[in-house]
Amino acid sequence: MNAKANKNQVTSIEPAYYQAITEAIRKEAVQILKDETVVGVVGYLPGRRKGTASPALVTTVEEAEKLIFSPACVNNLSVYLTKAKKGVLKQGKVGIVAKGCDMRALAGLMTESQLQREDLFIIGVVCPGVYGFGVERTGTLTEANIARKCRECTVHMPEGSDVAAGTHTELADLTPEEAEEMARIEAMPQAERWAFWKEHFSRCIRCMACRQVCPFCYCEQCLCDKNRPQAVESSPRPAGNMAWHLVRAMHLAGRCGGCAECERVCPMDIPLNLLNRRMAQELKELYDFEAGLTPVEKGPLNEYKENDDQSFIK
Amino acid sequence: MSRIGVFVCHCGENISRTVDVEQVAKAAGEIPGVAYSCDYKYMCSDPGQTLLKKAVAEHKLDGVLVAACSPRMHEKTFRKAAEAAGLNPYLCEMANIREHCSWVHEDRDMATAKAKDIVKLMVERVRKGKSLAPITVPVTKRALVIGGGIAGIQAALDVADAGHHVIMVERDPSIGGHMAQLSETFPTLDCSQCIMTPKMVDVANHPNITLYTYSEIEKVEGYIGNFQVTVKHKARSVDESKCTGCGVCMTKCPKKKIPNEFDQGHGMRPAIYVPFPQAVPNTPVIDRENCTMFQSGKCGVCAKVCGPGAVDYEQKDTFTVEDVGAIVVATGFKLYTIDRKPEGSPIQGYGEFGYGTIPDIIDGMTFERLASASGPTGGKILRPSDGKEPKQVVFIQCVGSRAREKGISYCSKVCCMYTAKHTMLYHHKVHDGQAYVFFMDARTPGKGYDEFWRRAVEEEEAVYIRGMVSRMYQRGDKIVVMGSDIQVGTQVEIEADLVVLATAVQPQDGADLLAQKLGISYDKYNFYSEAHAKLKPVECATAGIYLAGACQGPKDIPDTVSQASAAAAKVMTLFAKDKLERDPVVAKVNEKYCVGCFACKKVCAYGAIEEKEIRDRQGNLVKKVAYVNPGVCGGCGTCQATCPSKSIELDGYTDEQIMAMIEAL
Amino acid sequence: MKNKLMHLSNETMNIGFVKKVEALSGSSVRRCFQCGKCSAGCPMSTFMEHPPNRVVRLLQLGQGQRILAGRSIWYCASCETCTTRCPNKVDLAAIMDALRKLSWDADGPSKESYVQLANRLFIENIRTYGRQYELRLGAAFNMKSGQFLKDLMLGPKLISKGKLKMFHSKNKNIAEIEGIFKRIEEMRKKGEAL
Amino acid sequence: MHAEHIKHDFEPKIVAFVCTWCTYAGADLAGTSRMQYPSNVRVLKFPCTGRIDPVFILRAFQKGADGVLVSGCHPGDCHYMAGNFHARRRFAAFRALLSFVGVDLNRLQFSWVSAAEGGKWVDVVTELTERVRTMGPMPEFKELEHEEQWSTFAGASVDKSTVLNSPELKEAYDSIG
Amino acid sequence: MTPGKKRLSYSYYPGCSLHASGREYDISTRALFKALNVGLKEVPDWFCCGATPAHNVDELLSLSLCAKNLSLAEEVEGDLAVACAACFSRLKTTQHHLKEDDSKRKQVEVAIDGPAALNKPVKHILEILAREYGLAKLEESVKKPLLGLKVAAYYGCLLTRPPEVPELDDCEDPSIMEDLLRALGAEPVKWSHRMECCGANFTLSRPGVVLKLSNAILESARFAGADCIMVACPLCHGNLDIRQKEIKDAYGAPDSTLFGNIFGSELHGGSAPDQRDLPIFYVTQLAALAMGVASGSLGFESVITDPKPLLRDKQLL
Repeated sequence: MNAKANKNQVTSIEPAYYQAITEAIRKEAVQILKDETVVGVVGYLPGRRKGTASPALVTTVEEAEKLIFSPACVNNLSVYLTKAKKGVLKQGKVGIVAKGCDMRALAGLMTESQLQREDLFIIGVVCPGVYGFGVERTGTLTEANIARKCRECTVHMPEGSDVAAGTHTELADLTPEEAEEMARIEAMPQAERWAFWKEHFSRCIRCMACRQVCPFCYCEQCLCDKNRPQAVESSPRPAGNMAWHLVRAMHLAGRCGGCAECERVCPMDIPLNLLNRRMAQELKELYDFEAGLTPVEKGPLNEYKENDDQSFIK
Repeated sequence: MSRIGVFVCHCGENISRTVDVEQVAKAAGEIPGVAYSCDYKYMCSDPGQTLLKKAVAEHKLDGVLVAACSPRMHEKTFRKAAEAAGLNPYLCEMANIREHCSWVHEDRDMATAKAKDIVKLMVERVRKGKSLAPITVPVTKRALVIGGGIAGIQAALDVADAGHHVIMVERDPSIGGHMAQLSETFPTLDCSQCIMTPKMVDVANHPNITLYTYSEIEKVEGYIGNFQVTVKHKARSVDESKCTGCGVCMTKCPKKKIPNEFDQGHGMRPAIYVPFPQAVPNTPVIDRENCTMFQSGKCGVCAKVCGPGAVDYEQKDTFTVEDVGAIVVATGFKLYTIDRKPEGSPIQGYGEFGYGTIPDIIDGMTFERLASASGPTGGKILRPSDGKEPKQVVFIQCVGSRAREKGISYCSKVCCMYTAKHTMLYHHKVHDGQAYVFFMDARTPGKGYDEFWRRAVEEEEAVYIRGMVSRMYQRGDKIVVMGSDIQVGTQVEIEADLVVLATAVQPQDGADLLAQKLGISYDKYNFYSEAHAKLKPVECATAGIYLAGACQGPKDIPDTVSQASAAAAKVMTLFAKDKLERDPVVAKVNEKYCVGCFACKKVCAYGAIEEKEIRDRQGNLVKKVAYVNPGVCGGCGTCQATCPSKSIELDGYTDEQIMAMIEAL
Repeated sequence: MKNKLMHLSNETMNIGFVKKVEALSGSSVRRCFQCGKCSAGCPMSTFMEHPPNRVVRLLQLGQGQRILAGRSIWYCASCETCTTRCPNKVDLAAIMDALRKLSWDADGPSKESYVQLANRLFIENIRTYGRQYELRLGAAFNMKSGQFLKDLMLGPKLISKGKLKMFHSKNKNIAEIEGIFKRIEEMRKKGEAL
Repeated sequence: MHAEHIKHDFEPKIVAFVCTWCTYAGADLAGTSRMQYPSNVRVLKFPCTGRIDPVFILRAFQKGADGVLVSGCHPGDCHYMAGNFHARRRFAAFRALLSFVGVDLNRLQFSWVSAAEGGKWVDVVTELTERVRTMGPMPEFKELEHEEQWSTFAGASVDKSTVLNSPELKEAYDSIG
Repeated sequence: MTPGKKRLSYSYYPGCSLHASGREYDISTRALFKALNVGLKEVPDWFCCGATPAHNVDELLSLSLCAKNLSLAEEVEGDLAVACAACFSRLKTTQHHLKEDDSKRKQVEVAIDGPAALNKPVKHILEILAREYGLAKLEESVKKPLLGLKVAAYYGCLLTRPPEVPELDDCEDPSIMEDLLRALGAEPVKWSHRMECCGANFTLSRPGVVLKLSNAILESARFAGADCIMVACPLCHGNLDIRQKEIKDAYGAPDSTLFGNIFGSELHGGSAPDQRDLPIFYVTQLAALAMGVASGSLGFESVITDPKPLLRDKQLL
């Protein structure tokens, strides 16, 4: 958690703020490419359509000078290091632009031996938030177009990065929509909760975009693709859908950094991040664990204390 | 498995009374893949087993299920029978329709239905079963004993006498440990050194024992049967191979007034010294902290007077690596002190007793040295402050022990007995003196122990006062002891000349660090944890490492020696075979799919999982994967439940088997 | 002192009383293993018929009434020596407070009336004046206890030294004190506080 | 001890996942002591509760279990030192997840039953069986098994047979097999 | 706060005794703080803390009275300075208990009809002098060192016990008073009874108790060769000072005490036991004297066991 005293609360975040970060990222990226600290930098380039951004691996100074940061930079870039651009790490140290939620994922991946800190040069971004989906992209971030996950972000400051770009600024008075939604679901009678999730999961088409985009779904063979034995039915039918999402939530428990990419990419608008947040909340309450910005030795479900809560056990 | 045989046992009437075994057998026969089924009165009897063997041969069975009692009862029996019939024993399973069915239900229909279900589930388990071969691990028949006290000595001698080589590593310059410091021992009052020193000499002379004193364990790698231990030999500044033990260096050393640790700081020794005259080896060591040569570079007397030229100021720490198959940990204990403890320490000192600043309040071990013929007073009881003979001595038990407020809740086990012994020794040496003992309980279980304590009270005239001491302070040359006698219900004040505290037994300093090197577990006090409190009191949970003596918990000499011999017996059992054979229920890694997140490694209580590098033909690192050392794996399967991609699998309990059983529900 | 037979049964052991003591004091009674260190260090032990360790022992046996009937609890000086040195972290000083409270509530048959009287007067003084006026306290105590001559020689000396004020006034905000007393009484009446 | 022989309308399916060292042995002890308990429970033996994957519980519910019991050694008694400690955390998390998606946790019981606690095994099994019996069959996962994805199918009012009544659909469906 | 830059300043809770039997403690405290240029502002309209009698029979009342006083103290700026060891102990105990026990805190907040000020720092003047003002600075400020004065520093019960409450010093072997004495130039003696109970409030109900316990303390101080005793509690002062004559009357005869028995004859060459008058000083009296405050404004005239002969003897007057 950041010290309240140092942060700046505003009602809108203007393009100039992002521009300043963009400049800082470019400067740093150019520098580390020039002095060959890194073989490439994973960051964002402007998208083809105006107001968009797309992840990219830049390897030359010329490209690095085109890197940007804007509210459209929604993607969690950590996934590029373990999946899409996995090979690049073999060639040497890699720079990566990281928002708070990306940092969490990087820390988690380091905890799980998927990345080594010394292989990375992390350009941290003091991120005030990014766009939600289906919102108006004016270049200015406001209460109206900020993403749901960013409303309750606790990791604006990318502590643990090699350099940090930006000054701590947050939108003021954001309603915690996710927390409210979680509370609403928790307050439902049990049958209604079941109906709520059943409806959502029944829409799932098992496109696996959630898995694809998740930095933690890096298994070479997913349990849910296995057929001897088949633990989770693989066709998009309600039984398998339910099992898939429960297994995924369980596998992410204690690891998920809350980037909510799964929810963003879901074509069927299933509120997947709620499941992950619920698990995070439980692990915080039970074991005081929070996915942080630095790697830990063991995640909460890989360790134990002799006096852990067992009130549910007879 | 497509040709499974199901054998349903009546167990006399034990099963057939409530379960319709014929129906169960019939239903089993209808399960696809079951090639043969029958029922029989006593499957475990000779004819029953013959029936099974015959059926395997006749029906070419490739899997066997015996529906009978609990597998905890007869699994071994039937697996052996199956093996005799040419089947892999792990393809034979049991369905428990007795303890879990016929004995606990009375409704015949429901019990029969349940029995059928159980058989159905277990048939699936057999169907998905795999042949498993016992795991063999080579065994290096050399043992390491850490610690050269009575525990280590006993264990080392036992193993060495059995014909195996032993490496003994002792931190101090001499072996002997605490027992060498004691004056006499309960309950027989025989002289400790008289029984101890011959054993020390035996160690030194034993052809099968390599003794490393003034040495410590640096690193431990490997696993049961195959440990590689790096030993650090601290620079002694005296070449052991040259030194004849003549002792001239010690007599000529100009720096002689260094408090001797062996005498609890009450005697003096030179800077080059052996801790005590009977030390083994009798090779001196230079205490560099106190040596003028090391501190100012000016002296060198010992080197000049040493005939063989053994003194070597340039000596450096050296390291050796020892291959051993088993390790006995016998690091012993230290005594609690009442001093003020550093801030934040979980253990507290005794301010009410003056935090150790009153010179005539001593601990039990100091009293041992005072009473010992080889001690600083030549065996006379004289108090430290002024060398006078104390006429009133107060002994206080449970100092530190059983005091959760001071951070130690346990009973130190030996204090009741040694305090009784102290009162006797005192009475023997100071006839007109009076001993008082403040105690809460006299805990004297043990052969001849209670009689010993009663002797102290009845014949040796020790006054036992049931109650504790709240405060002590110096007044003049007396120590005012403010206690209570809870039986009379009054306060008691004694002006003592000497106070002896029975301080708590604590694990040695650094016990936790050694445990971390060894990969064994320890409790919150740093005592080492045995694998099972009742049935495996000598073994560590880490295979191949055994415990002896007070490092596992407070112990007296007989218990220590017993445990040491038990540890030695465990080592010999291990060494009895060339190869270690163990149950093949261990985890295996699917290297193709393992992505090296090492969650399995993090949850493995055995430290059985290592990181393995997969390289391509050019030698480039492709990835790191988990590797299970089958010699170390305990077979709990926690790794498999933890692995997200199920790339690690426990043989005998594979997902395939379990899922098949669930599918058959 | 009579040594009355202790008949132990579920009926004669008043465990409810012990639970109350534990609730009020916030300290376990059962944890005591009777080492007697409390009694050894207690400055008042010689004045008590049940030394501190025995008070705890009687509680362990559910014999609260025996404690209340005696004067031990009223001779505790609240010096906290027992609590400080107890090897088992039994907060005996708090247990003593709890026992006195329960005795006070029950208007118990304690033998020790002087200490109780002094406490009562002290608290009444607070309620009336807000602060303590020692002359009034001393005088009232002597009156009520019938020891008219107690410390007779001390009084005038102290007054002349300025240590006892002859006159005093009430606190201006005395109503607030009354409020505290009243609200505590109310809470107790409603069972919201012990 | 004679259990009453009452024929119930509903016999719940109870699945018990137990560790071999403590609870399985405890259940054995209940047997050798001839204690009586409802016959609804089907025991699956594991080396340790640490081996039990939440997926198994999920699968058991899908396969028709009305109640699931997971039982192992008391803390500190684990034959494998720490398997039950890991299981404790894993299942604490899993319970929270199930509850969040609307599963009634009364159907999922966890217990520590040692090899000496035959009586406790009987109590735990009896209590769970009777509790689930009064709750009735567990519909949630079973329904999912029989439902199809498309909302017309998911709608409760639409019967599968009526949807498949067009010959083309029926033919297509049958050919999938 | 860096000392020297900003003037130390405290709110002040004197307590009932300091307005009556312990008035010289109050007077000397104010004089000392003035001499040290440390601010001291009395909490207006404070109440009695309830002292021992209240918690003796009614913990809730005791906690409520203290909580009320703490909230009154909130009105005045600065940490709360307390001189009386009993008031200090009660106020600290209240904060400790209410922080630990939520249900009690709620009850107390009902009783005082407002929030309990649990975070107002409560400081005994000993810690203010030794730690906040600082021993080094104190030593510098000494104008008239108390050379040759052998002082038995008496802590009593409430300054250090139970250890988790006052957090003033080691509960069995404190040194704050001795450190302070050394800073003032005096010589603290090593003695055995510095933490024994004086009999406290039994002075009213059972003075016999006080005579016995206080006698042991005086005897021990004399045995250690002390010229006087330093206290930080008006109740201890009262018992040791006001009743000193009575104690001598009751226990003065030879061989009537343990110490008389064993040491009296031996150490004093068979002469009568040591019966010296021991003046009892408040810590602030000695400190103020060392700071050069005029002795007339330290309330020495209010003391029963006259300290002036001793002070004259040591050339401190």
